Amino acid sequence: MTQTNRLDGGQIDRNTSLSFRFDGRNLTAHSGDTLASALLANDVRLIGRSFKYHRPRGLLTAGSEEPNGMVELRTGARKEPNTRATTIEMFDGLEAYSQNRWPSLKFDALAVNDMFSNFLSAGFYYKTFMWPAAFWEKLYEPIIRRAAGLGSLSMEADPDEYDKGFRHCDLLIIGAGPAGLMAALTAGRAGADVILADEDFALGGRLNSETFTVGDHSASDWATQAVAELSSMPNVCLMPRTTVIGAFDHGIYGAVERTGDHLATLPEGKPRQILWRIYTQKALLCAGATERPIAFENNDRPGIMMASALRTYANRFAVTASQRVAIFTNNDDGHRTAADLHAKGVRIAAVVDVREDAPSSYDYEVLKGAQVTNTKGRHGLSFVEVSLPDGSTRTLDCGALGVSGGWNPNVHLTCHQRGRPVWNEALAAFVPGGELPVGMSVAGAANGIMSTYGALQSGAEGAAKALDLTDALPDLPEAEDAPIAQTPFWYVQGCKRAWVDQQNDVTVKDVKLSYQEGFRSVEHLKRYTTLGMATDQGKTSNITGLAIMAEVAGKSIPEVGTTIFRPPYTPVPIATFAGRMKGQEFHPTRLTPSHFWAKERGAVFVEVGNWLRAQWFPQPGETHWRESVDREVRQTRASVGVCDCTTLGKIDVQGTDAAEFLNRIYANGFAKLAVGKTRYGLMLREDGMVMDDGTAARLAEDHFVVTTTTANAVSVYRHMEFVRQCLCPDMDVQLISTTEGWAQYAVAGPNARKLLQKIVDPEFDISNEAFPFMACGNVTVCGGLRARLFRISFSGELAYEIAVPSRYGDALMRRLMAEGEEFDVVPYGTEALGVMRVEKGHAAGSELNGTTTALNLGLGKMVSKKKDSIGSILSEREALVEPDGLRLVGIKPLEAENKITAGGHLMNADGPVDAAHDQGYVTSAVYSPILNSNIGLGLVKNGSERLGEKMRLVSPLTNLTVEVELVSAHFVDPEGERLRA
Amino acid sequence: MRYSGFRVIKEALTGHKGWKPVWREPEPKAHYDIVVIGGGGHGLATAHYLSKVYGHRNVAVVEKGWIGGGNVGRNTTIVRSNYMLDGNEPFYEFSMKLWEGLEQDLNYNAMMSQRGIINLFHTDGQRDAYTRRGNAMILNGADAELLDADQVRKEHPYLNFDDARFPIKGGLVQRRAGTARHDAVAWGFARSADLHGVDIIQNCEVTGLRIENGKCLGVETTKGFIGANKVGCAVAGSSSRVMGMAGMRLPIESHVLQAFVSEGLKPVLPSVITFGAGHFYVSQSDKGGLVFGGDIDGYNTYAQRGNLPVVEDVCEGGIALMPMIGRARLLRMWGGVMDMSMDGSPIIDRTPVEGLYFNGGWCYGGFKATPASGHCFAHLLAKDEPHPVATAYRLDRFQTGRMIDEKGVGNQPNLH
Amino acid sequence: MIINHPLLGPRDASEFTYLGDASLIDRPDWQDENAAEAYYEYGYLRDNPAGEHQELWYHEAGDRSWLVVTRNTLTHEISKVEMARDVARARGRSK
Amino acid sequence: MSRPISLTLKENVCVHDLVAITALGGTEPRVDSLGGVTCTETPEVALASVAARMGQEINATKALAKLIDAPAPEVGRWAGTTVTAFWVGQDQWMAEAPFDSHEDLAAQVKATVEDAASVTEQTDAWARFDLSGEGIKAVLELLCQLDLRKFDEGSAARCSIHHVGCFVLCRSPEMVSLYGPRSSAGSLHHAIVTAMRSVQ
Repeated sequence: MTQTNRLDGGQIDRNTSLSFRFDGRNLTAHSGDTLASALLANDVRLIGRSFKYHRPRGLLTAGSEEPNGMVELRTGARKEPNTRATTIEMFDGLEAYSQNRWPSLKFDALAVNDMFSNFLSAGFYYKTFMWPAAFWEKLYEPIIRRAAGLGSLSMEADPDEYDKGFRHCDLLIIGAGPAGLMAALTAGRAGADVILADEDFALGGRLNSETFTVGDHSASDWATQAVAELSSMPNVCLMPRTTVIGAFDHGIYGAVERTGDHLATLPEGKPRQILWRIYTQKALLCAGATERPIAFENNDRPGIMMASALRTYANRFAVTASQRVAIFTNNDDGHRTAADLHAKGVRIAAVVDVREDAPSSYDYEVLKGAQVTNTKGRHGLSFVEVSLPDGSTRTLDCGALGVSGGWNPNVHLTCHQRGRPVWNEALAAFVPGGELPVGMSVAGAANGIMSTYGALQSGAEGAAKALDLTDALPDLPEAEDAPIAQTPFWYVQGCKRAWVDQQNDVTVKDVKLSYQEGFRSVEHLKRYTTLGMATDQGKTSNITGLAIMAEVAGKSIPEVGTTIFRPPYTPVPIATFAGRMKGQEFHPTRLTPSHFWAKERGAVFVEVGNWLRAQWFPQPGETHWRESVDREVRQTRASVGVCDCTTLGKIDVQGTDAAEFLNRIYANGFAKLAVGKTRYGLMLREDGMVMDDGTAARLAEDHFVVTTTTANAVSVYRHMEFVRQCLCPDMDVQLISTTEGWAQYAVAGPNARKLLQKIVDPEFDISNEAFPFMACGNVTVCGGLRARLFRISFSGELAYEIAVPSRYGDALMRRLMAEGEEFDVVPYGTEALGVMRVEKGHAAGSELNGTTTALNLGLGKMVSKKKDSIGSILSEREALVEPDGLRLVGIKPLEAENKITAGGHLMNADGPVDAAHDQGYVTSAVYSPILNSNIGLGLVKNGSERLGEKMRLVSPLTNLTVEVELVSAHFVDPEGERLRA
Repeated sequence: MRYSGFRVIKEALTGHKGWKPVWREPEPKAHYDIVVIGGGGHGLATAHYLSKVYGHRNVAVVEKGWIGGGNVGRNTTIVRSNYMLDGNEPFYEFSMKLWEGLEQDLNYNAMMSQRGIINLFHTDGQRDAYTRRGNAMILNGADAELLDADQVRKEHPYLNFDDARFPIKGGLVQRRAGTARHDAVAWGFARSADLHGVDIIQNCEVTGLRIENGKCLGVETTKGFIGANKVGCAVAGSSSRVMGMAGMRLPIESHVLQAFVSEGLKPVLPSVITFGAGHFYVSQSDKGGLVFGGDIDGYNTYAQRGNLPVVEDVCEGGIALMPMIGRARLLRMWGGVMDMSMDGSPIIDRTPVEGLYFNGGWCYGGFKATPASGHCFAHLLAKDEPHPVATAYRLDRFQTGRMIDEKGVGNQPNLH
Repeated sequence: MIINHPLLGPRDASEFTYLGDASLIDRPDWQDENAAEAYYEYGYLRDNPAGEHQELWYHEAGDRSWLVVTRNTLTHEISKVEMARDVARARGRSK
Repeated sequence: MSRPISLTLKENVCVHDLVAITALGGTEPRVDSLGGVTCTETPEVALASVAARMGQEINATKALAKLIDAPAPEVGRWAGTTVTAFWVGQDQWMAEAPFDSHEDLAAQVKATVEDAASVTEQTDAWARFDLSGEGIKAVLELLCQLDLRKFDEGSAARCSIHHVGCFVLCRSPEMVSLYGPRSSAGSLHHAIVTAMRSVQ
């Protein structure tokens, strides 16, 4: 099909012909087109359906403010709903589909809503659908939900890549129209680092849409030359296709660069979009202005568009919406459109100007003091009815109507912090005012300066002022400088259905009803009618709605107020904010030095924070994880096992006050710990709850190595720095994390020493006498490699932890396995570790849940009263020391094979089962292959005094009730003989 | 005027001329039995229950701006009662029951939609914690279900099961949970309170509390002094500012919580979903927008706006959990100022000042609590004793060590 | 936000971890006879001003220093940034 | 014949027979080249942190200067010759030296600074990637928040790359060194290579 509405001229490349599809129809376009201009060129006016009444909708604008012309772009997993046809840069093979219609765009079943529109007035749903109560969920809401929404998602994962980046500059210029280009030239020539960003793929803004001249050039040629000069400057960064979406605190701007949306397919590894965080002391907003409509009867038909948009389509894209066009305006700008279209051979049915004193034209008829009172045309405009001053009416045949109600400055970014726009009477519009974001200034039409020369001038001045440039401003080219005065004309009186917000179907009547029902503050109006809540965020409707509210309230517009604009300026794909942080890369993955060895051994891994830890090591023939774990536990307790505990936090504490420092951060004492010894340390938060536990090994008078749990390594280090810098600023103590530097392995079991003696160099005596329980020190292994040895035990067995520099961890683990063969050594994972610590009754993560005190955990005696340590005072509060408070106990089912559940609650042996009679809960539950029984740990009211008591463990969530007995938490070797062996 | 489908039809046929303002615009009287400071959800709900349940009609609600402009006007609309601790669960379950009958109670359709909520878990430790919580819910008379990964996949096939950094291991579900139309909640309570005689006074900022010999006599406002036998403060977000007028320091910090909404989409999400390995929760509104949020920005602020790092953090969580929303566009972001309390739980209590009562510290759990908060605060104001389900929300609990700390992060508000 | 680090100059706030009111530096004397009351107020009560606020930030992804930042909670304007250690000393803290 | 556990680091170089692996898990360093930028895993470096003792700041600075044969680096800078050092915090530096000649760098540093500073071995706490080529600015722009206009030769900064805390050192206009925590080397490497592919 040929492009019947294509005109001469324009800034499209007629040598390249692109083919695209809309709703399955094959159509052609040129590069330089948008989907919108291409559709118009092919005489496609009907593009979508409105949100509520499913009225036929076409294009209203030629820019990102478009409320109506939305499509589903691309197909499959790349389907992109609600995409504005006006912002889609044409590419060969583009596919788009209309949305929010069924079964087809022309025949939409839900268009029936339009017939009942009178019943679907603003907020009607708050007043009905209440009876019978059950029907809301089952009937009404599902219907509403299906009808609502616009486009649909593919439900497939987005296959594209997205990047995030950072840029810095002296001046960020937002918008590359006359003001922005002039500002960039001024700042760039002065040598400043400039970023010039514009949402359009062609820089120039309105200059590309107008026929007048700048200097001796056409407006668009001048823009092209300016861009050429700017791109030759190394200190200027031009960012077309980049929308500055928000102004955030302290000069940080969010900007979205669409690097791939204009391509049929993305090159491998290239991002579709980039989220830039732009850091700048100064920003100059040159975002231009948006033309505002006039509301009148049936003003929403396809073909009824903004006058300036018709001009853009004609001058930039060489397209007319129809061969026969009428204009409805309240200002001279509407006449510009008529003149430009006429000059391009488009038939002007008439210019309808509400002003009695409107300018005349020799080229076409001007109906002065006239108003458009109605329009006709089912799927597109066919004619408009005009009422003349003398009361008579005229009918104008036309396929398009250009509407111009004046211009609203694009103040959006000035409101992103605390700024409130102020009403400018002469312009009859809001202009930036109040508190702008620090460092931001505004130039050109965005600041209410509507002439081209004024824009050029304020752009140059704005840049100079922002950068404190002293040298003279560059000479400005001559350009149109028509004074602008607007007499507002918001809507045609007496109309029945005149659209204010076209996407959400909010009419003049809805606004008036909102007032009638008491929803009179702007925020109430917005929320009650949904005015301005659509995907265009009311760029073409908010001010009009406000004006109507002001009129019915008998107030001035500023008295009624303004709704403030929030980021983003235009909608941004959620994936763009996520960038590369998705899938496996969502968070960094931390691997231990022997990870690759464990992988070879077929280990099953588990996420612990960002770490991957071996959970268990399945052997051939083992079908259930329990078999592997039971074996690992049995073999460790019977002979020897090795566990990678590199992930434990390690903090190097040095300085002459190191011991005193540990005294402060630990509840128990460290001052007297001998060099060469290790001690268990209990750390409280200042509120008295247990924060973390670990060990501190004294390697020298002034040198400790502290361990933390894997989960709390970061927060404990932060806490220690807080105490060091903020509470004890004069202590001589230095901290640094060494978690990553050392690969550390627990070697546990009766044969642990025998195995280590084959690893540790012979000159080091690690016999029980020379290296007793809780000893520590530096040794060398495997013929001279420096290592650290700690005789500590989490499993309750004779155990050591040995640490070597990380790069040798893999080799040491392999060596331990090789040397351990004679002892049938077994590597064990976190599951076996967990089983053994429960058997031993050690509290861990699930007991240290942030709400337990030392007393709760049976460690009350560790909290020294004789020294100043974090948390000791608040841990004494009355409720925290109540005798019937929770205490840690062991839990054993009466029938060994009965499973018990962590998270189950404990109830007395008899009596009601409900929250009021809750006695406590199970924190940890495992199967002990040593005791051949399920066992657990729990926190029970006054538990330590109730050992031997029978209770009911209930977990209604998992349909479980088990009879259990409270026992000592130390299931295995309560005297601790093994670990001292 | 009663609302009903018939009424809507009747008005439609007679040009909608009969619709009256939903609330009056009265001038303040010199004195009320009870003045409630704050025309947000909780203040309006308090007025509704005071007048309808406890028979107090000589009541005023004073609001510095427009009613419903507090956090009830800017939240993610989630209603649930899936709490773990004894101090909380009975209260939120009470609230849930009030939600379930709210439309009929108010004769206003707040579009309470019991679509369910699922809290996903990704580790055994999380599973155990959710098991404990789910059991607590059931033992308190609420509903809860534990799903394994396969069951989750059946209900939410579009979640990331194949390329997840933190694989989904299951979820805790509360079927009765859901969402409600947040603005309508405020308007419904306001309309009912107004119908029961309560004066709702907008654009009336409280500038001071008149306190003599330890007794609160009323409030100084931009519309003059308003006397009252009792003054109830329900201004979460600004609690420290208002109670500061009574010389009180609170166990509260003000923080901003950002929320986000996408462009309208055809239905994709069947329920509310909460990610367990990142800061992201989401539901879909009746209009089709994905309404989502995450963590607070984390620094003290009274500004109703946040910053980019949290926006990115939330979206990273969203894409990690449900990569199919990647091409849905974020339409609007906003921030609400939260009363972040020292244990993450609220306060509904008398104060050392006679006749002055306090309701606040709601953190980001305020919306779901709206009916119960209003009911319990009304009970306290009317009877001078706490409602049975709100006895734990005492002001002095931090002094006695009776914190209600669901998260177990202690006295650091920005971690709750 | 951007925090102007006394040593490193302007740094993105996302590199920092926030703790809260700088009064957390003023940890009470554990042997004071009113220690319980003092610690309750220290641990739980906050001025939470709408305006200038002195607060503690930790340069977690930076030089690990704790800073006292004076920031307006209405405008987010930062008027002063100090090393917390210096502030602590100035407030009389030592060991 | 056995002797008691030594409590000082062994000072002779190692003669053990354990084979080291790189942070990425190989026995040989990983090298990736894309569009004029090369990323090289660089394991042959020894590191030791130096933190001045309270009241010993001046002595520590002097000792460090002696060690690196140059004035101790100022805030945000690195300096030195064979042994170099970069600033990591107030009165705190990280010393760098070739691994083969300085595997026991911490011991060597401690011998120099004696009681003026606390010294901690950091050699294997960090994975290093050297980024070279004309395009590195475009790569760094996607990775970290540094103001590259001010990040000249001799600069050393800490920053966050894809949620991984790193040190970045500018060796020359066309070469930077990135230090990331060893356990996250894989994620950091992926981030770097992804950025290289994105801008190539």
